[in-house]
Amino acid sequence: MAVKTYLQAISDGLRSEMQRDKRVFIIGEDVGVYGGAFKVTQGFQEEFGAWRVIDAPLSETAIVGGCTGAAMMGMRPVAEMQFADFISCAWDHLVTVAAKQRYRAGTPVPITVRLPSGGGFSGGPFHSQNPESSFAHIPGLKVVCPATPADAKGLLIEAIQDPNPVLYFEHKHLYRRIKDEVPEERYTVPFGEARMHREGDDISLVTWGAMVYTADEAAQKLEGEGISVEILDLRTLAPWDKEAVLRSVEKTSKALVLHEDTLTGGFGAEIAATIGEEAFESLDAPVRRIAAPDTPVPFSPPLEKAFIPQVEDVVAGLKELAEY
Amino acid sequence: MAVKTYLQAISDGLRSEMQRDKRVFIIGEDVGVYGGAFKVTQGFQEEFGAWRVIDAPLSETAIVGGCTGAAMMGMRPVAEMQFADFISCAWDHLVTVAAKQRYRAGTPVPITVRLPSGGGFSGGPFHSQNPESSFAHIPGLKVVCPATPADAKGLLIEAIQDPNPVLYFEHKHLYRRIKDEVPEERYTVPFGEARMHREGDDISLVTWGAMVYTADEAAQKLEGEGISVEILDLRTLAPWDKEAVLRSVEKTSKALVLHEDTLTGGFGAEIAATIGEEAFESLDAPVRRIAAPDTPVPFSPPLEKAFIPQVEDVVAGLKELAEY
Amino acid sequence: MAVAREAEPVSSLTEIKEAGLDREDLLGIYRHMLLTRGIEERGHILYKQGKIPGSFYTGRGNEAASVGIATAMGPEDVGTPLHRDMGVHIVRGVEPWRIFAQFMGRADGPTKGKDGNVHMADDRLGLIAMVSHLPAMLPVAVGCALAFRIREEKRVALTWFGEGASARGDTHEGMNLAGVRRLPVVFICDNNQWAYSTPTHLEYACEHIADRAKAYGFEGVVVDGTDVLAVYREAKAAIEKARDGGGPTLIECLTLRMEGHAVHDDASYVPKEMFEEWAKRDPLERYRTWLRENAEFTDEEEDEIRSQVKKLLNDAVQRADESPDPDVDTLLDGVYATPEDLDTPHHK
Amino acid sequence: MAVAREAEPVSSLTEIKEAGLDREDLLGIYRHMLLTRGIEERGHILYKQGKIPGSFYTGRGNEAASVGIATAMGPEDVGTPLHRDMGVHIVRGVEPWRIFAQFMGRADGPTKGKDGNVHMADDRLGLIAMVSHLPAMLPVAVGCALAFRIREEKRVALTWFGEGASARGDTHEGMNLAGVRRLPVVFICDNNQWAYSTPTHLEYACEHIADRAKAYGFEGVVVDGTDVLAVYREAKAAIEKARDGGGPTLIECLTLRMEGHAVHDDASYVPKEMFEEWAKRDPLERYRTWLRENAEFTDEEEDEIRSQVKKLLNDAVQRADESPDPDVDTLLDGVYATPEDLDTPHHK
Ligand SMILES: Cc1ncc(C[n+]2csc(CCOP(=O)(O)OP(=O)(O)O)c2C)c(N)n1
Ligand SMILES: Cc1ncc(C[n+]2csc(CCOP(=O)(O)OP(=O)(O)O)c2C)c(N)n1
Ligand SMILES: [Mg+2]
Ligand SMILES: [Mg+2]
Repeated sequence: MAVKTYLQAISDGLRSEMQRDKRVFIIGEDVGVYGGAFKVTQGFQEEFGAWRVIDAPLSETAIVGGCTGAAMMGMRPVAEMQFADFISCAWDHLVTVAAKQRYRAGTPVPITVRLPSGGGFSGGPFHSQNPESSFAHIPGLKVVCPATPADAKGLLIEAIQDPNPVLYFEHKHLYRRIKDEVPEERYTVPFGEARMHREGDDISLVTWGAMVYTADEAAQKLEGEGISVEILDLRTLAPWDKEAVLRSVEKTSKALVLHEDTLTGGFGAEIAATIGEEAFESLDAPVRRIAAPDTPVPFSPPLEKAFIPQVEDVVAGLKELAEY
Repeated sequence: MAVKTYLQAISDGLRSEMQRDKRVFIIGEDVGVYGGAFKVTQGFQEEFGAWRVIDAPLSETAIVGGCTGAAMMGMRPVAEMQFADFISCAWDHLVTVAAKQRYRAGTPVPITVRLPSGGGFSGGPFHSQNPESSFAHIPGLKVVCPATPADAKGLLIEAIQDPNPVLYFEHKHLYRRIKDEVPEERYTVPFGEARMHREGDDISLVTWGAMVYTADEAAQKLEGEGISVEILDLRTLAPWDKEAVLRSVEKTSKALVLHEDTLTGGFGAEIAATIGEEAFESLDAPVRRIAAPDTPVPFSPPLEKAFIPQVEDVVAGLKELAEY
Repeated sequence: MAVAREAEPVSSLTEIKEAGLDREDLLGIYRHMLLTRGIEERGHILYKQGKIPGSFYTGRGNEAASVGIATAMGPEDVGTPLHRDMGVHIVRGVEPWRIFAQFMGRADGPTKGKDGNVHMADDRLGLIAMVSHLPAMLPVAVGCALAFRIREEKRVALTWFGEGASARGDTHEGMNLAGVRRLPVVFICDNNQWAYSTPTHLEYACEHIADRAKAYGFEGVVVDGTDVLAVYREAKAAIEKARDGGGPTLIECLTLRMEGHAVHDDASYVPKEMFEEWAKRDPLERYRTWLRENAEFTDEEEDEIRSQVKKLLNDAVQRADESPDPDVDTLLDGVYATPEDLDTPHHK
Repeated sequence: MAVAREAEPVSSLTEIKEAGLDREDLLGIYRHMLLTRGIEERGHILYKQGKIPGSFYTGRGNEAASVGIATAMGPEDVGTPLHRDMGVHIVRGVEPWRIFAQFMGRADGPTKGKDGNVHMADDRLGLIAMVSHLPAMLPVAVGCALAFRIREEKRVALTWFGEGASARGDTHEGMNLAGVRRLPVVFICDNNQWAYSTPTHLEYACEHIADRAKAYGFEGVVVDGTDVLAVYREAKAAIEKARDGGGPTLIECLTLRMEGHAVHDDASYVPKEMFEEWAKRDPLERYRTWLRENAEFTDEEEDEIRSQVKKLLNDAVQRADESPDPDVDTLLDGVYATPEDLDTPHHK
């Protein structure tokens, strides 16, 4: 199997869906001639033409609202936000129209919004955010956060074929840093099924996105100390795989939830609350949450490092749990 | 002390601040000549003139963005959303500018946004929402949800004098239904201090807004059955009074969190997760959450009734906990 | 200094025949306008009877504008009408009893009780249900037009917005995208001079909303929204222009909102004389006179249409009232679409 | 068919004196332009040396526009400059070393390492720090103007936006509110012909962005953004008009973005000839020639200014580099303002 970067896997998945399905088109700022700020759609306009790879005006509302209308007319739009942060400018269209149209009026809105998210390279407060929790709270939206190249491809194809609005968060810090085997053929990864990233017996660590790798490093460090950590990569937050999480916690009896988004009201709270409610009798320790502190994402490298959960933070949290 | 409706208390609080402090002005759709969709600012334009009670164009972004600028120039703007639901149109300005300007650039943004929220009268999906959880997740914003007339006045004055952006959710279903004593003089209710609505020994019920009354009815019903429920009215979600909640749970050893917003990723998750994490050793039962199901707010009365948590739902939840 | 063209009234039967309407169409228009008003009047009664939960909005005074535009739409065209545009639903053929069921929140309303008021549409008739947030459906309609353009279909999207909603960013982003890409979309401003209690000079500072079309690179036209035939003719021209690749048009229909913003509002902020003046230009009355003067409209014809409409409404109210409340078990249904939902011709 | 007025170049020393600038001001402008370019050139070097984290943006080609506008501002006026408007910070008097410290994310940058790039401002100088989201600061500036209007102060707010950002709803809502209420605000469109890789015809479909002013009930003017004196004159007129209660003006400064969108972008999508053509109109060179031809600008004067600026920059880079990284303990500081933060003259 070919080894590909996370970014290449996204690009490949998108290209193959566009080749297979004429209803799929992409619209966003600078996605055409320039190939996108991160070059995910490089070469696409040559291949598919300017009406399937559309350079939009600087108009997030028109992009997302426009995708909604096109989807209602039978297209399968894929919108690219230049950075996930800018989705705040289309919040209304997602929560008001796309999320509710099926329930209210019976009209499906099969759109995919691609959101380059996450920090780690001094992007500052507006090019580093992880706004997935905000959307995971809105009934009617689906939220996807792949961590591996193979999932990035399979989940993107699933997002495009899903009959609902899907927010697809692609973590910028994984784009070129993470490489792995990706099947050539078309495949989908179903929503709502966590990936067992690493099996273990002592503590369940539930996470997603770039934090999977932070978790993994922490787990490796603790291996030597005889602490066996099971890592579940949720892959999708809406829907999220409650069963897999509860199953794991019932086995290990301890849980840590880790995310890069800020702590208070982050989606980790939902997971921790659910574990606390539904696995109460299995728990041998409080469910711990590790997340970014409740501040905007700072720019300066030392501040940003202190902001994003680091391997040491996770190691410390796991140890605390192990000793509990 | 005079007895006033919740609505009158809000109106009085706002008027007295405008009389006291020339920097305070109000801007919103139809707040002037018409006195606001709910008549909170009735008579204000006559009293304060058209430049302190400003009928804005139908432009939530200009209203909130404009308040941000005016606040930076030393004013104390109060924006009225016609319904809380329409704040989705100003999401970007709140999370991008108002919430982050102090941290990034040192500039305080003392604005108050008044948000008539909540369901119970067939307002349908766009005139019934309780979007407070979405904002409580954003560092830099404060979120206020008064339940009583006295708190409505005191928290509004506190919101206006607070040097930060404050989202003030006023529950429409309480406007004219709830009457109580309200002091005539100026006073403030501090943020982050829960109100002990009812003392009890067996279960802690944590809630806010209109659900305080649902909780109260449920507690009364259970009194006869020998179940003693303590009700904490949080009053503000950001900041929220963790200490008071933990103190109560340490006493009762059981907790139920109740809110009108939808369940998954709602702010109840944060509270439940925190109790689970910090009062783990005190808990004799899982922390239960009761909230609206994960759907838009339906219009038809029987559907809406099934959607909004009812006294019976709370009674059932409390009984389950009591029997645990 | 106006920038947009101001449309003339339609002068004769010949002129309107050239614009594509024969005498039967003309009577159909009258019937649709009568039905539009009748539905809203009945709705008002139902509301007073306590049969309509929540609030209740009408488009009284806007019947010519909504019917005129919709009459000009082709069968494959799509539209996103708003709360003053009942006539669009009527012309596209929604059954009146379903509308009453919608008002009453019943299981047979187009939204099955999930939403209320005219927040509804039958997508099989080429309409898309509005949301409250104004004018969020405008960029959505632009997206429909984008789909038509991508697939090189000769279809047009129509979208409505009030002069109040013209102040929102959605209006701008949608029109700008449509202008830049010359998409087949027609924008209709229902300028009824009030946005709730807010008068036009507090919503915009140019002379006509239609003047703004130039800012987006296309044409604007102001039309008397009480003149159904002038509205029809302008809409027809704009729609066919869009269909032929000529890009968008912005049509501003000038009317007065003849009632309060919604049923609870007595509109005391509207000067009485304004109502009096515009009452003289009642769109139904005006059209009736035109038909009599230009199309030999007889008493018998009028009586027949009136009694047909009356019966239709009586039956509709009754049938709607027989529709049950939605089953509480449907509360959780349909938040997410299933693949089968996409099993429509559109989505192949 | 253009709607906006197209501004003429400034012809003589007499004319510019009438517009309020004496010879010393003119040399000051040159110095500010030189400093503006110098800071960005040094920034580029620092970036290549790995001393600037994240990305790096410049306003090369926009020095005349940013300096010209800012020179016309009064001391009590406020502004929300963007990422191509370094000249505004310079004219208002921010110390260059603080800008370098900002670029490098150091503790002495105006944002103390919390934000980067030109996402900064010193509010004591009447400037407000931009956010990334374009053009969110535009409605904020309108709000500043609203405060001035409410308090009946004779102050003006200035706000910048790119021709790309003109497509966003914020532009529309802000301008509309300003037009309706005739607020004292001047809108400046930095039209540098590219929005990242997107050319103007994909961002707007009218001839000039300034044409849109009419849609909001005020005047628009297009000015050659490489001509600092024409920019100054137009800005001065617009600012004083606003100050005198004449309402907003939209000034469009036409330039070319002379580099990539940011340091990583080679701008290969921009036709070479375009760069060549606009290189001939380099704002600094152009102004230098004007000074020589119209104001007897001597070699000695020029040398002196150049060496002053050079020394200033050398010192500034060094001082900035001595500034420490922010203390990690400051991570949690300042998310919320305290009452003491409001202890400023503004907030009494
Ligand atoms: C974004 C948004 N803000 C506020 C409202 C509340 N609201 C409902 S109708 C209305 C007035 C609309 O005026 P206009 O656009 O002129 O339409 P009209 O009702 O006059 O037909 C307002 C403010 C809304 N629906 N959407
Ligand atoms: C709302 C928003 N969407 C996307 C971006 C990403 N972005 C940064 S600069 C830019 C191009 C801006 O073009 P223009 O407004 O012409 O300003 P210029 O950079 O050319 O000065 C884009 C798309 C942004 N900053 N804000
Ligand atoms: Mg109106
Ligand atoms: Mg540009």
